[in-house]
Amino acid sequence: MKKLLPLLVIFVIISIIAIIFVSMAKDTQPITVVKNNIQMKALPIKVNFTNDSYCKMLITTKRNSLQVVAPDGKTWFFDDPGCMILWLEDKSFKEDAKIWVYTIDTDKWIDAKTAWYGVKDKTAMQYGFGAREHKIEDTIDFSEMQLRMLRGENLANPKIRKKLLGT
Amino acid sequence: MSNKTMIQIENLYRTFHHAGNAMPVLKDINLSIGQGECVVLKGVSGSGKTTLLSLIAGLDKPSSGKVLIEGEPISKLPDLFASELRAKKIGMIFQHFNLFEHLSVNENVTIPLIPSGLKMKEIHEKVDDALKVANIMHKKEVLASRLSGGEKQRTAIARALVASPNIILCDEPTANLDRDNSLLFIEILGELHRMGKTIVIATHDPLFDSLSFESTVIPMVDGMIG
Amino acid sequence: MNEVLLSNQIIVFLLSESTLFILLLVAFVVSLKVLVKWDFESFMPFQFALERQAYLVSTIILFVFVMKFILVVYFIFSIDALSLLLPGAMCGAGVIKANVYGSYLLVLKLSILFLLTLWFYIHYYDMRTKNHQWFKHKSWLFSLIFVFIVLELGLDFSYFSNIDTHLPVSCCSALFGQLEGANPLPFGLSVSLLLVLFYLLYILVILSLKSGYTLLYILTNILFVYIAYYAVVYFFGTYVYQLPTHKCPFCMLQAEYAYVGYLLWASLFMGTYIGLSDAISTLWLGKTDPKSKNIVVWLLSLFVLLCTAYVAVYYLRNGVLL
Amino acid sequence: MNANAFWHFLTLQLFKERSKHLSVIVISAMILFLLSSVLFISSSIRFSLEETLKVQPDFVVSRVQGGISVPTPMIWEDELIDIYGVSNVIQRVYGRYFFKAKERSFLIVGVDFLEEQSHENLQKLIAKTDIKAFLNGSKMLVGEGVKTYLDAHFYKDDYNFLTPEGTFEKVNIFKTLPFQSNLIANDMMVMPIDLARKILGYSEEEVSDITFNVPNPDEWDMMTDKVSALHYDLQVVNKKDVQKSYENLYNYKGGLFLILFLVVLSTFTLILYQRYSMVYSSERRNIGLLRALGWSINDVLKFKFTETLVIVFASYILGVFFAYVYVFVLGAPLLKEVFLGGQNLQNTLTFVPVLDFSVLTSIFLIYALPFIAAVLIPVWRVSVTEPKEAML
Repeated sequence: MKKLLPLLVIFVIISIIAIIFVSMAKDTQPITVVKNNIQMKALPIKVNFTNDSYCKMLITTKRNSLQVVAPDGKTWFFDDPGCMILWLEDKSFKEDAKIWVYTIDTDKWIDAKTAWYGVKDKTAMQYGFGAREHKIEDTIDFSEMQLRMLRGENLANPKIRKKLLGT
Repeated sequence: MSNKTMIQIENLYRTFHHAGNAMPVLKDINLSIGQGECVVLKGVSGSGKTTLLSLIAGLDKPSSGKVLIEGEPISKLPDLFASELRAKKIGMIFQHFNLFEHLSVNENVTIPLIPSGLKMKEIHEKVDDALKVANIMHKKEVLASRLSGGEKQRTAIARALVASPNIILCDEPTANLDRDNSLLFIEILGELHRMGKTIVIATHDPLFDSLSFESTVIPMVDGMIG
Repeated sequence: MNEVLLSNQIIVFLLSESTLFILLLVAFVVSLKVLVKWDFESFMPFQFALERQAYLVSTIILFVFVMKFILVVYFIFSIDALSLLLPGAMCGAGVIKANVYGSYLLVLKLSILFLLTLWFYIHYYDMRTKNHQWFKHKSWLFSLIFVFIVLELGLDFSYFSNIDTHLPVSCCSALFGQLEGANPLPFGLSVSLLLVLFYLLYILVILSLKSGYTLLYILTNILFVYIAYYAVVYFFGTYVYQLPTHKCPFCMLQAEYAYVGYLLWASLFMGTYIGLSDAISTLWLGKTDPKSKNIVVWLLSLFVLLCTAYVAVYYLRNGVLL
Repeated sequence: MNANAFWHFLTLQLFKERSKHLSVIVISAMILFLLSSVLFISSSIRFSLEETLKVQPDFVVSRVQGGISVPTPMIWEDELIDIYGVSNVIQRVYGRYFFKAKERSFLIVGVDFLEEQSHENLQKLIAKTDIKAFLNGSKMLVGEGVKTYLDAHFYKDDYNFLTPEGTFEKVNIFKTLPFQSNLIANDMMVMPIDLARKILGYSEEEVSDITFNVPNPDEWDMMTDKVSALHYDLQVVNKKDVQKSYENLYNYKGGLFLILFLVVLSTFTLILYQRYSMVYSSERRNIGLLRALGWSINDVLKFKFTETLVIVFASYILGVFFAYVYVFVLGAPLLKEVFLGGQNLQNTLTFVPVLDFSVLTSIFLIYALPFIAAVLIPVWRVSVTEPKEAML
């Protein structure tokens, strides 16, 4: 028994190290943040493999998803303009960030600050602001959308929802 | 009788500091006491014999020099060891008996054994043995405050003996006793001497000048051994 | 005034922490003086006075040591009770995450308990040397503990005064539920591999303890606590709650689960504290205590057994696993 | 250390020195008594409120305009019934009726006796009442306090209510329900819903509020959201909100008291510190003797701390025990008035005995910890007495 003990210890250690290494090699965590996007471009987004940084949900569709690029090239992803506004509010680079949004009318990445937002669209987190490249009836601009989001005047508020949708 | 050294004192000084004045009480004491010896430190009050006794017992700390009990230096011993040494190796008999007046004889004798971790049964046996040797068994349950001077002294002896120490230290043991009780005390002392205990007595009582058993008288004058 | 600060338990808790802090402050000042002027070889009356003052320091620390253990339990209990006041919180988990200080505070409290255990070990050995050989070791350790305690007191007050009772917090299922699509386990482990690792580490802890590979033991035990935390939250806990989606280290502290969480976490942490303290004394002072090792084996085995028992009982009763 | 001999010696010492400790125990027990009484009362009230809350409906819906409740239209009830997951939708009519004399008021509760109630106690009350006889003519059930008051004002069998229109409405007393039955509050008058409408001035289509239950607690948040979206002036309150506000209210009362109590406590610790410094300095000779007989500093510390703990526990048990008797057996005379304030009607409130673990621990911590902290330094000071003192 005395002689076996060191062997046993070594065996257990090797098994433990093996498990840890094998697991680490396989480890594939979803994307939450991408670094070094110095040009502040819109990055290709991996659907179902990227987390919204605010509500932690997986981004399941490209449409209406967003990217926030900080001046240092760090990029975060969101599945709803509402989430992005709430997340951005207390960030120091709030004013300097480049924000990309994937439109639901023209299907492409555009600057979120130039987009027009519907107020009763179906969006991932039910805030109701769907991003469009072109202005149509009943759409609002970015700053109005931001204000309404921060004030809580969106479809998540039952009284507002009743007014806009009637339910 | 073996001549193993029980108490060894080397270059011992003790100075009291009082209001900025240094008062030397013991000066350069060197002394060696073997096992089974009986030593009488004799001197007038203020000669330093009580201070010497408390240094041997580890009750006081020297200003310099060494006290060794069975070869172990005790002067800089941390408290845990010093108190263990006091508990196991040294029995003290005080001038004023120093009993807990509201406790019975039995309880007074038990006190040194409380920290020992012995079982209750062992404690009872040891206490009874000590009471028998000190000849106070018949007053076992009596409160200390109800005892006569001689009985108090015998209780104190039992307490000093209860942990079966090899060294017995007595500080003016007969100062508060009448002649008959003093003689009785010396008788018990003779008994302890026969048991092989090392005994040191600090006294100025002439009764100790000529004991019936072998003893060494060491005169002390002004903090020095004469 | 913040409603949280008016809760009876929080007032009592903060008062107790402050009282202990005042005592420790006294101990710290005395300790510094003793540490600077300490010269055990000296025969000066001053040195003897210092030796007496060292007893004051150790008395205070021992008292604090006992009270801190009670207070950590009380802290967790109060946190759990606060969950009634916070919208969204179901148990202590939500309350702890109510602001940024919570988790740090909890970790800090657990670390202080460990350091105090270690101090106790060194003190024990130091008292039993004839020259107070490790007096400086324990004094420096106490200075470190004191820094932690100052930090703790600050965090105590910042934490409780910054809980906003109007801001909804997350309940445990949101906190410990997975970041959607992500693997919350360390090293990218799957739950089954996590369990294998859990039991292997347990075996290694016992083996290294028995065979005296002290350094290996320290590393293994730390890793074991780390893995055990995840194993309890993501696997064993679900059997305590009998609900595969309920993943929380706090809910099991509640009455519905017979307060089993206290027993579970206490056995894990006490075992680790004692084991690590003994191991560090072995490496640092060359002193070891076989009795401590036995206690560690008992406590950690109790922990593993308790975890396993929940799964086993569930399986025997229902014939299936969750 | 031998436990038996140690405890024997400790008890002897404590008994011998009882006069030194007695005053401390008495003062501590008194302080603890005060503290425990207040905390017992507040935890008992809290417990009763929670119990009351348990039998109440899960949701209350009412119309709120300008922050003031106004009569709620009865059609809302039908809208609520249509929502999936909602059960026991009940309309309620209630309000305070003020008497001229002495400015007292009673709570009038209108009940639809033919419907199943969402309030459990009302449901029990209906089960116990002979409905046929009750609904035959204008009749009401009243609480004991109401009955006493009416008797004193010469209304033996009935009372003439003055409606907002200025007409008198004569209502017979059908039955008096004692407070102990727990089914009806002391100042309550229960009557058929239409009668209550007339007296309180509601129109046919109006109610005070509408209650309903949602059996699945996981749906509560969603339901609040959904119901709230029905009308712009609709306010919905659920049990959890009410519970939270109770919690805050009692934390507030208890917390304020505790903070005041801290002043007493800090004075007390200062007194303790001084007293024990004095007490222990008189023991120096004895401690020195123990040390000379071979007790280590640790042994003495242990002895003195155990002594302190005995005193702490003795006064804790005494204080808590007397507080328990005072609050739960005697009903806390005097303190009750302070806590509940002047009430509208003499309410025969009894405190339900609750021995809450957290309250007991809190009392112990807030008392024992400062106590031990205060005597710690005096204890240390006497414990390190030099054994030399025994020689003096």
